[in-house]
Amino acid sequence: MSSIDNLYRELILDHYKSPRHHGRLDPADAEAEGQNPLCGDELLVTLRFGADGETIEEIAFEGHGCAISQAAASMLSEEVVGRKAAEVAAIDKDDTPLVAMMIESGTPLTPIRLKCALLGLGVIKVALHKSAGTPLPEEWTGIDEVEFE
Amino acid sequence: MSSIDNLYRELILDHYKSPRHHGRLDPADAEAEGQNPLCGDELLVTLRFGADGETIEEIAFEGHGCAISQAAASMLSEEVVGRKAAEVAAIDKDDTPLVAMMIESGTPLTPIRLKCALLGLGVIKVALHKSAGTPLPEEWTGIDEVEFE
Amino acid sequence: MAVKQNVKLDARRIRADFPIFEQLEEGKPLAFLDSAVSAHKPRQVIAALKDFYENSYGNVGRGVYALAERANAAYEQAREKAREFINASSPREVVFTRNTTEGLNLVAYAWGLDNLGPGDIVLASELEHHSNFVPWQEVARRTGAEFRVIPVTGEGELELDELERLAGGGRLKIIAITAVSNSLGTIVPVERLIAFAHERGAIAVIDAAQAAPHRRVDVQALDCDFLAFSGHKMCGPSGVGVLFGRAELLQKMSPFLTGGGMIRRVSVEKTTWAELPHKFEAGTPPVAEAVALGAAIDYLEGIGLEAIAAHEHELAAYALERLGELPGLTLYGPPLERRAGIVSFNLEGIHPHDVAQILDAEGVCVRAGHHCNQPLMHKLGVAATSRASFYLYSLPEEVDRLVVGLERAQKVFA
Amino acid sequence: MAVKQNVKLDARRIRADFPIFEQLEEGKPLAFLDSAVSAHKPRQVIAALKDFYENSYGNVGRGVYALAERANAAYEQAREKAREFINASSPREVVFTRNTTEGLNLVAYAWGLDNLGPGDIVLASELEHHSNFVPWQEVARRTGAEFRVIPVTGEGELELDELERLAGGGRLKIIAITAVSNSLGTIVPVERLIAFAHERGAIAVIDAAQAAPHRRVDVQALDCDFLAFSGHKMCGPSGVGVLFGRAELLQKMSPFLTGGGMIRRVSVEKTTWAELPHKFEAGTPPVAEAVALGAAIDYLEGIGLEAIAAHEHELAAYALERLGELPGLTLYGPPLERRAGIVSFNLEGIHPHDVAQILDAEGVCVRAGHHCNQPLMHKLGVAATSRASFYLYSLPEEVDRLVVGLERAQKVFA
Ligand SMILES: Cc1ncc(COP(=O)(O)O)c(C=O)c1O
Ligand SMILES: Cc1ncc(COP(=O)(O)O)c(C=O)c1O
Repeated sequence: MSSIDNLYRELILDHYKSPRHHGRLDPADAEAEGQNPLCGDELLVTLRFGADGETIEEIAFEGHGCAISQAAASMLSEEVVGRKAAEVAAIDKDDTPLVAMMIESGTPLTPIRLKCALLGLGVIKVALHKSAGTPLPEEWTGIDEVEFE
Repeated sequence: MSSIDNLYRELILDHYKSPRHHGRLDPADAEAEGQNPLCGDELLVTLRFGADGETIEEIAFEGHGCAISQAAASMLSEEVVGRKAAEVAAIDKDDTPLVAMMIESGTPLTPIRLKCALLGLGVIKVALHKSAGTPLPEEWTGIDEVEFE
Repeated sequence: MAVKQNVKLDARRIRADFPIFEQLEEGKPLAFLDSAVSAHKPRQVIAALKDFYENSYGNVGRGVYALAERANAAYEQAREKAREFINASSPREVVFTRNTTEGLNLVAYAWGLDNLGPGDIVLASELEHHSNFVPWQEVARRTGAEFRVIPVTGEGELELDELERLAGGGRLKIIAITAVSNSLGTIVPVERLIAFAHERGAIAVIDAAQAAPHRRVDVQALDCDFLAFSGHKMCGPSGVGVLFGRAELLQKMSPFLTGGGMIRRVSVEKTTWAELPHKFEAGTPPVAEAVALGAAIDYLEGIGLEAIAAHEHELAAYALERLGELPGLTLYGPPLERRAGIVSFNLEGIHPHDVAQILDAEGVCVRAGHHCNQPLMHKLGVAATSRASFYLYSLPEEVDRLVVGLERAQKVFA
Repeated sequence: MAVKQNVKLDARRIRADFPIFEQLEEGKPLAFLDSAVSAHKPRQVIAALKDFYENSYGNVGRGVYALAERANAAYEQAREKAREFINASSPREVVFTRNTTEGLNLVAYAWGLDNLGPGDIVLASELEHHSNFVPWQEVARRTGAEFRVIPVTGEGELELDELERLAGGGRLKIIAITAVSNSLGTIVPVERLIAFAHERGAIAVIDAAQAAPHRRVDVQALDCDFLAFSGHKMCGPSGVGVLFGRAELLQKMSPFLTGGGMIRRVSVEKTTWAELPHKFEAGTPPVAEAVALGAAIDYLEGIGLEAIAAHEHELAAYALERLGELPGLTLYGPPLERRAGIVSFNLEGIHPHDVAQILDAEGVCVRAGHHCNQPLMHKLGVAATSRASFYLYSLPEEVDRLVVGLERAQKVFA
């Protein structure tokens, strides 16, 4: 299989064409927006906590971007429902579903495409940081205070 | 003769060690000061016109700098006495005594040493410009208004 | 394809000068259609760099010894080549910068901070690259001036009948405008805007990043006040650019960066500035890069800017024709007559990033993104486009390979 | 000469790496004693440049295709090398600039314009290079802050007991200080000044132009807020430098240059900035130069900064000894223990320019002038000095040739 067919495999294209958890929650307990300044991809994430105030009960994404950024966000959103804020804030990039899948297949994403694939994770972490005070990934440090109102 | 002995020949060393027209005229009809920003060499020139208001009757230099800048100024000062402001303002760099001598000897000054040798000419032209309205050499344009009080 | 000019370059021969094309990407020869971002370097330029470092390297304007004289002479000779390249009237008007961006910021800071204030208007356009947009926006913010933009049509041409309205109700102080759009290839009638600025006592700053490498630029014919371009987009090295400024304006301006090499006399009480252009070149300049830019200018002039423009025009014509045949493909930008060698497009349902990734697997390099033109993308109603851009080494068969790659992308996403 | 360290470099072998030393100047091998102005380049660095242009050239942070990924990776790898070189805690704190001068100006503008005002004190010293003097003087003028300087002793060491007085009667906001004097070689106790600044809530900016190439610099051990140095003085290419800044400060600061590559989102209404360090790298960076600087860092680390410092110390000791024997020669600067590999001097009755010219005829390159240190020259009561400065490729016999040349100068002017 060529590396292109490997990257644009059925599963990724399916998430791209039919993103899960798509939309916007209103009201929401947490919200953040983020861009990939390289390509202009944008994501808005909204989420709601369960009764314990820390378990993610519902999450929704909207925005636009390449197949990788959208599929990665969609796949990740399935992962995070039912998990605690602190746990999600600690997810390593290599453990997000799309990134992990590519590593496993032996053709990891290149650094530039990795940025696409991690936009969703970054925005979720910013949302959790703002609502639950969890730590930010280093590359987003300072961004939330400065950029997001 | 080596190029060093050619450059530091008797005549130049003599002008360096015993500069002609050295000092400062007070009062003077024209005055200007200039630096070579590369090396910090500085010259102050003062001069007086004759009764016609345009013939240089007396000139004096002071300042500090390398043998080339000081000797060139000294040699030039001998040349300009008795000449009209407009004439002096039109002197080409290659016609100043030290520069011309080096060209003739087949080892013209390098561009950086040329700047030393032309400091005197530049400062005289600025003084004439300020007092007699003669044109400035291009490299001094704008300098007089900005730099000299 | 019709031959538009009787000067004609031989792209295949030129290509042999560029070592980068000796390699294969993904087993295929490199179809590099991204020269608007940065151009590759002929061996003449690389050799000039190497030779300078090996034989003549030194700092400039400082040393008395022969090696320093040689370095200094090479640097000033490069300035003279740059002067001639844009027909500036004096080397005093040619400042070496890092790139276009720095040149434009230099003007925004050194001219803008002292000359703008509340009630003044700073006018750019929706076509501008961020580098000719954000600096004006920022200096307007700092000084209280008003930042306005000339809108563009759906085809990416300036709506010039808006000019009067935009320049009204305030004091127009400066127009900052690109000569060629990096996203759409639009050739902007900058002469008209420069004349408009001057009629109102304003100055005109031209972003020539996409013009200078590809077509003849003459600052005296244009009558512009400032003009900036980058070495790396014209076969020169990274790390060097040129800012042209009218001597009269440069002289009156405060310096931008201060430090070594740009002073006349320094003391705690008062510091004064060196003559032009050194006043605007603080610190050790990109000496070797300027020298190699001189070699790039020689290289381009040896081929001829007119021949380069004609070659790119042919390629743009061919690309518009071939791409126009693809179903589901949207082309952006003006008609061919007013377009440089740049073609932006989108494939329905496929993000440009994905398009570029699939093209890469075919050895075809295009740019995908907002091209540092977010306001323009906003106007076009897209977040990004794919863009193919041509240069003197581009070949028509690379357009064919682009089309094949796009068809493959459509298959992948079918 | 006593061996001061057990690490010892072999300058003769190192010299073979530098193509410039293959040529003869005036029929003699080059005795290059002007490395404080700019250092020569080993073939490893020149080869890195050539290789990058021939095989991996591309712009950074932009392209999706493999070539762009490769260029971007090389650029970021160079950043990582620079980070390690100065032990910054994150690559986000490492900004590529053109040179030291630009780095210092960046801080003066982007930190200074927003953080200084009337009543504030900006403190530099009489030792400073113009590049760490004039930017502070200028930003003080623009903001109404007061610019003060720490005086030096006749031997060129800071009069630190003046600190309290200078910092008093106002709000000390910033201390800008060099780690090593480029004129006199003085090693400045910057740790003490940094601690002093921090005790008073001020920040400390270190000019490491003469330190980073020659001795180990550790920004975490120093605890400085900003630190700048130049690639060209450390065997790297011209056109690239490094500014270290504490992330916390960089984050809070406005950007300096604006344009492509440093934005997050641009619109007419509002523009926001990219993450660190990209926020401070507007426009196309000196990509190839940064990559080659990475190669220079590898080269220096392969030899060891400690061994380089020890070698230069030996040469300085030998030069002080030999020059001290010449009648009519005045030496400037501190005692050997607090001196880097730099020796400034004057010959009675002979201007440094003439000294340098006569030395050049012997193939010996020294710098003559004010070394961009006019306030210091003023303090020393001279207009200029001659200066010999050493680097890893310098040899003791070059000191001997210097002495022979000086004797010749004395004969010419006798
Ligand atoms: C101490 C010091 N600071 C700053 C500079 C300026 O360096 P650059 O010209 O590379 O900006 C120099 C070098 O000339 C220097 O020696
Ligand atoms: C029209 C235009 N202006 C400005 C720039 C900025 O050029 P640089 O990144 O070399 O500063 C570019 C290139 O990206 C451009 O295309």
